[in-house]
Amino acid sequence: MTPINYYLGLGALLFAIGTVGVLIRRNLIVVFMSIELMLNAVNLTFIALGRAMGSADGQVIVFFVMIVAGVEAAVGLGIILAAFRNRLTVNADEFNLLRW
Amino acid sequence: MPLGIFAFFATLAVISALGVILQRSPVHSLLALIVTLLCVAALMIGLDALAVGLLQAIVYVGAIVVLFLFVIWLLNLERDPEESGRLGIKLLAAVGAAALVGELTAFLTRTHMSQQTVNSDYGSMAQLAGLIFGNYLIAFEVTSLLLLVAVVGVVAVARRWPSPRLANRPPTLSAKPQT
Amino acid sequence: MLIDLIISAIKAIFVVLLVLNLSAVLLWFERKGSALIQDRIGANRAGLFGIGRRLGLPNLGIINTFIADPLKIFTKEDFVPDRADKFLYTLAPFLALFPVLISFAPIPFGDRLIVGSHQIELVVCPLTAGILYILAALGLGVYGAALGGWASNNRWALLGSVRASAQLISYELTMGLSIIAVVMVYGTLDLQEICRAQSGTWFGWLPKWGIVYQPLGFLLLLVAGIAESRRIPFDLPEGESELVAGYFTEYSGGKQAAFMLADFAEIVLVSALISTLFFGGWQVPYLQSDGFHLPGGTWLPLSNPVVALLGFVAFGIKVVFFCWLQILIRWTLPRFRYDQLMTLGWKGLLPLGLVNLMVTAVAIVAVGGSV
Amino acid sequence: MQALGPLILSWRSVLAPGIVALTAVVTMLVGSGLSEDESESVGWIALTGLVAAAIASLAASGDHIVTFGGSLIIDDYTAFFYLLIPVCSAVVVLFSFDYVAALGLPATEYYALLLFATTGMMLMAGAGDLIVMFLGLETMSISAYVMAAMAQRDPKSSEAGLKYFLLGAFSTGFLLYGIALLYGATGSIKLEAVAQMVRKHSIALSPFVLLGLGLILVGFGFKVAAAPFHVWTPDAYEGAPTSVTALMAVGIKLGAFAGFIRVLLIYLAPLHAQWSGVLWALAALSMTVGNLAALAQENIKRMLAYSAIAHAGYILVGMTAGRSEVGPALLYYLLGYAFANLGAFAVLVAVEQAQQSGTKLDDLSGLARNHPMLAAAMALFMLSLMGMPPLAGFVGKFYIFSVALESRYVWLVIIATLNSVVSAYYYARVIVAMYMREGAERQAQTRQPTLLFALAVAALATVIIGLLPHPYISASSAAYASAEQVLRPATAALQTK
Repeated sequence: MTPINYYLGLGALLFAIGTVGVLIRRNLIVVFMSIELMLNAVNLTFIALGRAMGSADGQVIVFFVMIVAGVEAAVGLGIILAAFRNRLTVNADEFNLLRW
Repeated sequence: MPLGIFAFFATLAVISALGVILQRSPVHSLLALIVTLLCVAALMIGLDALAVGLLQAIVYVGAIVVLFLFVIWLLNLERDPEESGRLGIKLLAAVGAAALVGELTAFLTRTHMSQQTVNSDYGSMAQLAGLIFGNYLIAFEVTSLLLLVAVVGVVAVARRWPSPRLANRPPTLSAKPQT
Repeated sequence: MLIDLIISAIKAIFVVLLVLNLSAVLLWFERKGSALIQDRIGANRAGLFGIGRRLGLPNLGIINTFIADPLKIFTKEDFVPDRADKFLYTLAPFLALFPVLISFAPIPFGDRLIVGSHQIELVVCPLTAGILYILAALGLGVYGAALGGWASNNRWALLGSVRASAQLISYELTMGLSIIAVVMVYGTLDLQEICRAQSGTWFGWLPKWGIVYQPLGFLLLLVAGIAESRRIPFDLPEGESELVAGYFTEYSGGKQAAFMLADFAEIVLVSALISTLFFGGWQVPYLQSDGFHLPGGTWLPLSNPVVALLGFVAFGIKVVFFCWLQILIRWTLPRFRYDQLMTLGWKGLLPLGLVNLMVTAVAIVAVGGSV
Repeated sequence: MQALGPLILSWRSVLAPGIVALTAVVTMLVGSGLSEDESESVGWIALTGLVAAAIASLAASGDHIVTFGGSLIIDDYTAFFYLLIPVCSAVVVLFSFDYVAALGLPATEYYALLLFATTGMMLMAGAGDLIVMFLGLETMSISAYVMAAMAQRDPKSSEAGLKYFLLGAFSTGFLLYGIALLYGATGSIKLEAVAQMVRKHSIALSPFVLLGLGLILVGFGFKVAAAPFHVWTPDAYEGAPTSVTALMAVGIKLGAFAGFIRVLLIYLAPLHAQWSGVLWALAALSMTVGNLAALAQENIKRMLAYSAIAHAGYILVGMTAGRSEVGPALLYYLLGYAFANLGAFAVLVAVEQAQQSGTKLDDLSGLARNHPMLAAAMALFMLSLMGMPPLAGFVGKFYIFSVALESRYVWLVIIATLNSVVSAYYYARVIVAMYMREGAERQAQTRQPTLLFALAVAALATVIIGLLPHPYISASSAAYASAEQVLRPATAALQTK
């Protein structure tokens, strides 16, 4: 049996990779994918912790998180699409109308 | 889940996660994301969360990532250009990554968790349904609101308004010629 | 332990071979069937040194379909278009074929078989969440079509990909809804359990099959299933007359064969699902684990291997029948327009599926529990 | 959780948010049947629903009861926000009517999303477990992302929506991870169970709890726009349509703080020693960054964004103190802040329409001559935000600072006071521009009764809450006390064991 710690560690590592992706990438779509990666790492953490305690609450929470992720994906991609129509780019650096 | 199988999926998940953030082509990133998601699903199943692991595959891989693919097609994204400089952000990312890796070591060293034995119906659809329609009823109802928000929101933001009334309108109030 | 492993491996190989062979048979069905409908002779080339002709047998095109064509297709040049995404181009056919093949795992093809001290469930992988597994595998199937067209770097192929993926995820909803209604009726996600629950009869003669509970669900699954396998009248992703072959236009040789196999395997999958969920799967009317119990009260005792074999044959007949039905539909109906396809999916089938679900739920509550 | 007793299902806890959510659905249904020009009238439906919800909020008041298996809480704290949030949204609706038409926003979607956002805010206030709080937060945030990006033809709007969305989703990840770790440490996401576990000292200092706490602080910090997690705020506030900015500056802040205060000050109070330091830094940074950056702004929406960051800082000063005396002060402060901000944005909406102009400081030049009423109202709101006695802003600030002083956060209060002095400069700039600078002659345009009514409500509230603070302070005290009451029987039960 694999100790739960390993799962938690993997979750933390994936979360870190997602965070780094958000910070270093300029392509908005890839940035958004990195955010999905972070959410997934959290999902894995929830499941692992739930398993450690033998409670199914963690799984139910993951169920809700998935719905949130789906909603975020739909709305977020819609917003990216709207932004693209106005500026014809998905490079984060070129969204610079608003700045002081 | 035996350690060997865990190691396999975990390694694959990390490699493909790195693939998501390091590859230049969005479609390749997407493919790497799919692999990561499936690995995570497999690990979930390894943690006795069969239903949720499969739902992960259905919802994420079968629906959410396809949305990404559509948008990539729609925007006709090719390979990203090589990224230049921006040392500040990269430094920040490095610091953030270091902090998170510190957290990781904290996990691996300072916690002691073992898997408890669970009933055979642990993670079954019936058990989940019992919880969702019991303790988590309100949360479940709120998710239906969230889905409505998604439907309305996407229509509001992504639909091209066909009406001439709007087409003739200047983009902002201040852009109107001052008569 | 080892013996279990061997049994599992045998079951898996058996099912995969069965599906692949059935796909080849379907190709022949398709040729002969279309010919029948269009009043032609159909495949009749490539006899074996003229032996059949000399014996006065009609040339049914069997060698043509089963030996000559595969030989031809696998020996063709494996062509990769210039500026294609080589990696994804190579990967896509496997992404198309693999999910379809693995989705047969939880579908039972027979009842228990008792060999010595071993009780063998005639299903590759008995899963308590089998239906979710199938839906997940079908969800993966989108990527073969989607990435194949994209990687070819051909605009018609990409158009086929876009159409295919939009169509697949749209009709997956209807498919899911109709399956969920069945799940609610039987109260389980395990396909073997669902099959078992369909044994017995009403009034002594009407087999207790799912179709009786879920007639609308059956129709929805049939339509959505045909759409999932991208066949006429929903074949817009391939649309021979407009897109050449849709997302696999650029493919040749073995890779093209993989795409075509995936398509036929998907037909088999849809048929297997329909038979399992609505027509009792391996259930033979009046046959129980100890033999036939005919309506008149006569009992025809049979031994376990015979019962298992009969079940397997019954399942095979049902699957082949629904494959045949799909081929019949394919050669009878014209193609939809794409907006009609989407309208049918979202404004026709989806609301119907929801209504079906609602009615089922209310009925279950009224009766007081699932079957 | 079995520990919390049997599953109580109480309609009282869901009545007010339920009304808002149902109204949203009705709005969608009615709106879809109307033509584009008629559809603006669905605003009245939204308004009716919000008023009804505000009235229905009374149902949620009373003693502390946990319902729906710990998902929702009935108490005066919940009722306080169930009342305040719909009222604020109703004011936003009041000044949205003509603005939505003028910008050409799709009215049905606009009002439906506004109502959904309101539902989310209310759920955050009434949530009894972290997952409902999270879902409420998402409902309100996602609606707000869309509303910010809604003016499709304005590139600034979609850019604002984009930045708001990406950073919001990013912060969601942190918040969720924090919740996960807290769940791992305490075995539950029900706030009461979490609080009970946290009281045990052995768990309180495990790395899980500390990391979880930190990540939750980051997540909430993003949502309440506290520095250094504020980078999205100015852009989102400036680019979004002004009425949406009002909702973001008021409603979302209210919702986020309602949840934040409940989680941190009440349920995680035993960890005060752990989080107060972080909050101290957040508060000091928010005030300083907000006020200094606001000095340089030429766009009033952007200035108000930085001002909102600064105000988040003031509220965090109070939270840092973390004593139960500070709770009423925070609620009272939120009350004053909400109406002053609503009023300011209402004036901006009016100015934008009346003058067909933007929201630059220059656009307000000479407002006192062109629209004396608007100018007077704006001056009032600026003075209140500045903290000028006897307005609501002053009383609230004074109240918070004095509690913080009592708790010996002297340096923090000094920083806060210095910041208040600095802030006077940029608020005064607006007044100076309106009254002492000559602007272009602009003809007055339509007078909208609804907008004027909204202005009147905001102005009256700002004045009355400031001049006669006692009923409001006692209401805040009652609300906070009722929320705090949860811990006493629980601790008693724990001790008897």
